Amino acid sequence: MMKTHQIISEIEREHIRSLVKKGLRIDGRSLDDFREIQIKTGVVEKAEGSAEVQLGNTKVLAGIKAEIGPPFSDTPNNAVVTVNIEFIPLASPLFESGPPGEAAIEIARVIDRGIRETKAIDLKSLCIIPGDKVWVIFVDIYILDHDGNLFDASSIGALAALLTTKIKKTNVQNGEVELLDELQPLSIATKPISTTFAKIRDELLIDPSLIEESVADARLTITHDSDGNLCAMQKGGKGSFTLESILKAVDIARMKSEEIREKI
Amino acid sequence: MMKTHQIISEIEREHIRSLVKKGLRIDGRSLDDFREIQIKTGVVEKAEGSAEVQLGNTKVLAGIKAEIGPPFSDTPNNAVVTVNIEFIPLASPLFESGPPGEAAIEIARVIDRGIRETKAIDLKSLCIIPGDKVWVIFVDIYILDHDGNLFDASSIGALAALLTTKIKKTNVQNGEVELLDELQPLSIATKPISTTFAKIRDELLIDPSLIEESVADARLTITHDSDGNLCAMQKGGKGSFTLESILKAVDIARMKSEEIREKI
Amino acid sequence: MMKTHQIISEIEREHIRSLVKKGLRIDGRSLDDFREIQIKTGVVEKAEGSAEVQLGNTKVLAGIKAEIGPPFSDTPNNAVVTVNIEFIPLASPLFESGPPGEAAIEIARVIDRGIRETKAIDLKSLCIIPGDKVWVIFVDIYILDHDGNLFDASSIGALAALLTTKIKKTNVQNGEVELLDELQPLSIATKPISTTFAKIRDELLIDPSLIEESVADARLTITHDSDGNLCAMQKGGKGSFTLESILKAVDIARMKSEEIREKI
Amino acid sequence: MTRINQNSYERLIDENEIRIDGRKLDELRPINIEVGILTNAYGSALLHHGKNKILAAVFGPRELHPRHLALPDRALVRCEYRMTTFSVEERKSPAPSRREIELSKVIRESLEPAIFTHLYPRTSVDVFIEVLQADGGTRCDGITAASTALADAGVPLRDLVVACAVGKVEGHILLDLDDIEDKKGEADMPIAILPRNKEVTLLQMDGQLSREEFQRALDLAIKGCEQIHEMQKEALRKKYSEIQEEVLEELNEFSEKEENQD
Amino acid sequence: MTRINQNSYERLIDENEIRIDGRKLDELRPINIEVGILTNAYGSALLHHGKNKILAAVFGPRELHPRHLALPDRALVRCEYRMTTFSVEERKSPAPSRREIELSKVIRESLEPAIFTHLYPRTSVDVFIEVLQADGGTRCDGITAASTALADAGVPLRDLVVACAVGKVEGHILLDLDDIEDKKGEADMPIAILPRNKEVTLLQMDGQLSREEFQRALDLAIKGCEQIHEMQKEALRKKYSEIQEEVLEELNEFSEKEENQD
Amino acid sequence: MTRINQNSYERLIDENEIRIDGRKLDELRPINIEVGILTNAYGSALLHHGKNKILAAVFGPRELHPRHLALPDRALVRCEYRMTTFSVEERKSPAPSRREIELSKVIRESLEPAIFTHLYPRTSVDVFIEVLQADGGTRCDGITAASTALADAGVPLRDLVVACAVGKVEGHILLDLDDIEDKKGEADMPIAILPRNKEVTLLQMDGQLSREEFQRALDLAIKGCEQIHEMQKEALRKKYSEIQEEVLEELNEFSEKEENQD
Repeated sequence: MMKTHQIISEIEREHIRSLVKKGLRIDGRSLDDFREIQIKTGVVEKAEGSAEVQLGNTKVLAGIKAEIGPPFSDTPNNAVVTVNIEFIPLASPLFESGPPGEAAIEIARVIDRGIRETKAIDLKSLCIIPGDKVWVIFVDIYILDHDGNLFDASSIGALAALLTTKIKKTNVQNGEVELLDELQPLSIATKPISTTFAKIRDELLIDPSLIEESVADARLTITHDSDGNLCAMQKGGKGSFTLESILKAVDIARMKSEEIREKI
Repeated sequence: MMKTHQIISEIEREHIRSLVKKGLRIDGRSLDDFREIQIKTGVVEKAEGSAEVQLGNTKVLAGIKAEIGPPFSDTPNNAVVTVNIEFIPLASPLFESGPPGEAAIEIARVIDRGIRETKAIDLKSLCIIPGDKVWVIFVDIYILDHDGNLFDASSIGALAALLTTKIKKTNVQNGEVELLDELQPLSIATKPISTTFAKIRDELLIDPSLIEESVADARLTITHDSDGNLCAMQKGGKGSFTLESILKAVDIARMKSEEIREKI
Repeated sequence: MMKTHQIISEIEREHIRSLVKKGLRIDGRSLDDFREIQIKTGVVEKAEGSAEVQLGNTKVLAGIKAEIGPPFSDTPNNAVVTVNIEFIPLASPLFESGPPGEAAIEIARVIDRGIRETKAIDLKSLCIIPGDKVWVIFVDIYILDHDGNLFDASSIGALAALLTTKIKKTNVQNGEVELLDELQPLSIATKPISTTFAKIRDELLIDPSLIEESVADARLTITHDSDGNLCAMQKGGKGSFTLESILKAVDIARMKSEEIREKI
Repeated sequence: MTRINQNSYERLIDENEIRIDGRKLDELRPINIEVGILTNAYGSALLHHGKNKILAAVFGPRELHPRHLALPDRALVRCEYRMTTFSVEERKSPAPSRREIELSKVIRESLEPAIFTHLYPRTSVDVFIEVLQADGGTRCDGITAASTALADAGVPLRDLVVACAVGKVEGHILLDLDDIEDKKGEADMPIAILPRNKEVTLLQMDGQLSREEFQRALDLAIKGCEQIHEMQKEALRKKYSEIQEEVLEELNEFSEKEENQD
Repeated sequence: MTRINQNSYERLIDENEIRIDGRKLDELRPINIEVGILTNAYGSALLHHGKNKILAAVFGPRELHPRHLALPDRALVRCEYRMTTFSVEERKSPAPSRREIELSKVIRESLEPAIFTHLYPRTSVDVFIEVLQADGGTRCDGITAASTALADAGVPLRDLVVACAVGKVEGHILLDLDDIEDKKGEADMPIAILPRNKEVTLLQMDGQLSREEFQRALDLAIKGCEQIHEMQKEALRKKYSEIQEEVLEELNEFSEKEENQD
Repeated sequence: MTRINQNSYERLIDENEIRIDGRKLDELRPINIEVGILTNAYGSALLHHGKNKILAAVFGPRELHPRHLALPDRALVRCEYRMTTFSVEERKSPAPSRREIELSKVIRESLEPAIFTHLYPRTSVDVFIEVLQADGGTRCDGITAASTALADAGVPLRDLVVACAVGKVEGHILLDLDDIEDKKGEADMPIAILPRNKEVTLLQMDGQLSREEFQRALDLAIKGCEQIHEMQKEALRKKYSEIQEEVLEELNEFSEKEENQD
């Protein structure tokens, strides 16, 4: 009855390592293949926007809610965007209940910066009363099934959900905000797409599965915007990267980001 | 020196079970006897209302505080009622310090719904400025000595405290609230009384003591209002109830609720 | 490689105890000697005031921040002062991450009461709009290296930081607060100085080091204001003091407080 | 803090006893159950019921952490009922609310009577329910989905557990209240049963019901549960169509044998 | 956030040195102590003192959880001082405040000198104090109640601990400040002693006292403690009236013997 | 909630490519490193860099609590990056922010490649970084200070780790951004390397960089790191001036030997 989950033998790990040396992977992919990506949007009608993303067996659900609230005092004319990721124990025996841990916070903050720094969302257009009332956009991402590369699955989910988000138009009279029935889509200026690499035995492979992540020494996530510019990078894991491997990864990531952008 | 507390032997448990089969109980009660109920009100003068309830050796203290605060946005003309139960470690070696656990939260929410759904308190009469300022009524219940049936002891305590609660009258001028010295009682429309059953060996018995609870398979709390209508039910514990036993319990609970209502 | 930290043998403890009996201390001080005190102020330019205090090897950093916020409702014309102490794990293997524990809270509250009860800061002068907006003064103290007597090091740090604090002048027009570039020092009415005693084998010694604290039965902190009046006392530890020893300690503390006050 | 349109005081049930969404008084909302949709969980089920979308996953029986919680004579059943932040009109905080804590408890207590916990001493059976979208009756759907996921995980069960809510709205006893009926109605009663012997494993009630109304509501709830139970079985059959007959028969035989041994 | 009437600047002490509640400067508020009123606790005491109502309960010596806290050579004394939400004018949050955490610490440290902890290594003695109503001096009453509960629990004690507060109000040194005297006074000094040898186990002071005033205040506090100590003993005697003489004598003998062995 | 003067839209870089604080595009702010300034820590370093003041302390290798976290084959490296409440313009809450949690993780992962963790199985190496004052680039300074403190603690290292940030401001690629350049610039890229072999152990980037700009920024960062590395070594040399040659040579020999064994 009891299944043996996530117990990876050293033989299996060694197998993965030796395959990678030959440019091969345990699931038959080449080193720079993504797994199949499926994106369904509008899956949660009560959310202002939503998307379910499958990346192989990894499954995430992103939902967008919008509320009216105060702006940050240093950006009084801008909407507020908040990204939050929940690693719920339903998704993996590796996850525990409780507030987000460092791994979830890291991904959330990279996506958050990606949205903010690329000016992907026109935040000024979501200001209602400057300095007083703006739209607060919550991007909440739930991991539903964890088979590796939560970085890319989550960032694709966030972007796909934002692209389908519609919020109510508003009317301001005498400082009072009236919510209208008419909806407006978010104005999205660019589509940042991330590509995550795992380093195994000095080789880089993209979109690592969970078992590959368990063998990897380090991780590198590289995000490009719609113009092909770099817009975010984040190294993780207890290993290091050579300068050459980083430059090579940047070039691969740019190509991959264009392929994926087409699908969203 | 060291007392042996709450260590109940399997022999003792078996004894309770076999007694119940014969319609008997370890403390001499019949299956549908409550323990002696003592209610003292006005025991905490600094509270707007208070009551100490003893149910056999179970002792609880309920206190009411009233503050002015904002209403919920979906009920702008209604006062807010909040019920909170503290299982303090002073009352039992079974209790630990910290925020309320699931057992305390369950009772608090059942009492809370009981007050809200029966419209026991006239919440509209406690609205001061619609949509802006209403009375917020805090019902806080402390368990002081735990000998079983905290559900009924707590709900009697809450009701008795509310029935003696007096809050300040208010005067509103230019949107400013003035607190007057004159006091007004809460307007209580109905008196919901709960009766809790424990199921031991397919028999139901009411007002279980702590030792009986430790043997019971399941719990059923049934609350009636002053008109004899059902107003709340809550099943607990890892067992189940037959439809027949539920219907029978409803009838017994109705009779018991009338007896107890007389005492409050 | 691994150092043996803070493991104090019973022989060492016994040595300290027998020295104290003869009026001697392990570091050569007499029973009523403070360790060398060094105070550097203005060390954190981004803080409104700051001071680094060294008391032997004990090192603390106090910083003052000022914000505009609401007053307490029972003191609508007074600024708010909040004292907080962080025992960060950088300072000692005895400290753990997380919110302040009882030892840090005790010191913070004694310093807090010391400032409040002696009216050391003219809180009325920091009221901006009575009942609505006042300066909120945060006194945050970080222990950087722990070698005993955190009570005195912290209170000296707090006082030295407050004495160098400058906050912006304000201008109020139509209920709006404008922050001016001009700075004003806090108005400090008195300089409360604490002297902490440790009791070892019925002897009292002042400014205990960490190793002495580990041997001590009890602690007594006595604070005098600039006029030589007692303004705060706090006993700690699981021992007791005779009436005579308390009176003697009060007299010593008064002398010591004058010596230290000169240095600030 | 929910944004209910204060103006919508239209009646919820018309003169022909038809509800606002077109249902009859004793009619369920459409239900769809998919089984085994997650790869990490030992068993899983996704339940669509009206606008409700409920995902349940089971991990276990498995080694229990922390170990001191282990029970010497049976498996520890644990349950977490949670709502996504975007499942409701107004964004919910991700921190568990008092409501979620209470519901986790009563759902666990509604499932435990069905599980042969004594077969797996010192282990845990962990049930996770995530409400992806909520429109009334989510605790019942959580129970139905969770017991289906337990069966999918192969956890030995006395019976499936199936739940639905009944209530009183504008004087009528109704089956399967949606959110607006729940909020505006006079009474709400979620109930869970073991369908084979009609033992009640969840019973909650709020509002106002006479003795007679209560009995009618109880009867109606049983009928609703029986209908949903068919869909549960169908969903499990669909997944295990090849080994359908064997599995269900084995399950039944096993349950009866165990029941007799109890 | 307390609602104090800002207009009440009447004097607290009149020209005849009579306080606002009619007491003399060196007069205690009425005190009543009941012992053994809880059934689960090993020992308990309920103290009424003016408007203060303080309940103390002791559990232990008992096995300690978590075990790694156990001390090899003595019992671990733990203490929680808490106020009910409704014990004060403005509702208190149920979460422990910084004040409650500090007071729990100093109360524990005031009780520990009285307890023969080395007789019960590896156990805990847990003291719980619940302030049901507060009107000034609750930490002192908590200590007095707790040490009475310790005696009721049969925990071997060197002596009872007894506490009261003194202070300075409008220039006078006063015994046993109530809330308004505490808030408006110039100094407040709670103190606890072991009455037999006058050892001080709690000493806190805030405000402004000259050396001479401090000494007068200290003397007055001792007198107050001695009066309260009589009531403590009386309450214990009342409960154990039948075995009164034996118990107290034994306690004294035992304490002296242990004291000599120390 | 930071109070940035909204009117200061002056340019940050003038026509002579001089920055607002007088630096050239590829110029570091002044740096000073002191080693071994704390007595309790196994090793420590205080780094002044422009207005940044960063204190780092290392405890370990030492016995690990709680024990179940121990790794059988290597030391567990833990890291806490924290800012004092008064290190920034607007007072920071003492509770760790999401930013501090993320930075603690990436800093730990930037240091771990340098540490011979397998020499100390079942122990922990605990790195604490406290930002006493912050003005841009504190994560980099935290890494530089922490690796210096690791060396001071005698923890065997493959190499020191050294970090600095580069970025794009008004179209220019700049070395070592301060706070205002970071906030107003078009891109920010903190990077850490092992200077001997130029392996990258931290790499983050936000903003907008073309492929060509990225490569230029990377080159500039390496140059900055190399300069800071000299100061690191100098600070360690200063402390250990007497035994200078031996220590560094030993360290190098040891590292190479270990590297070969890897």
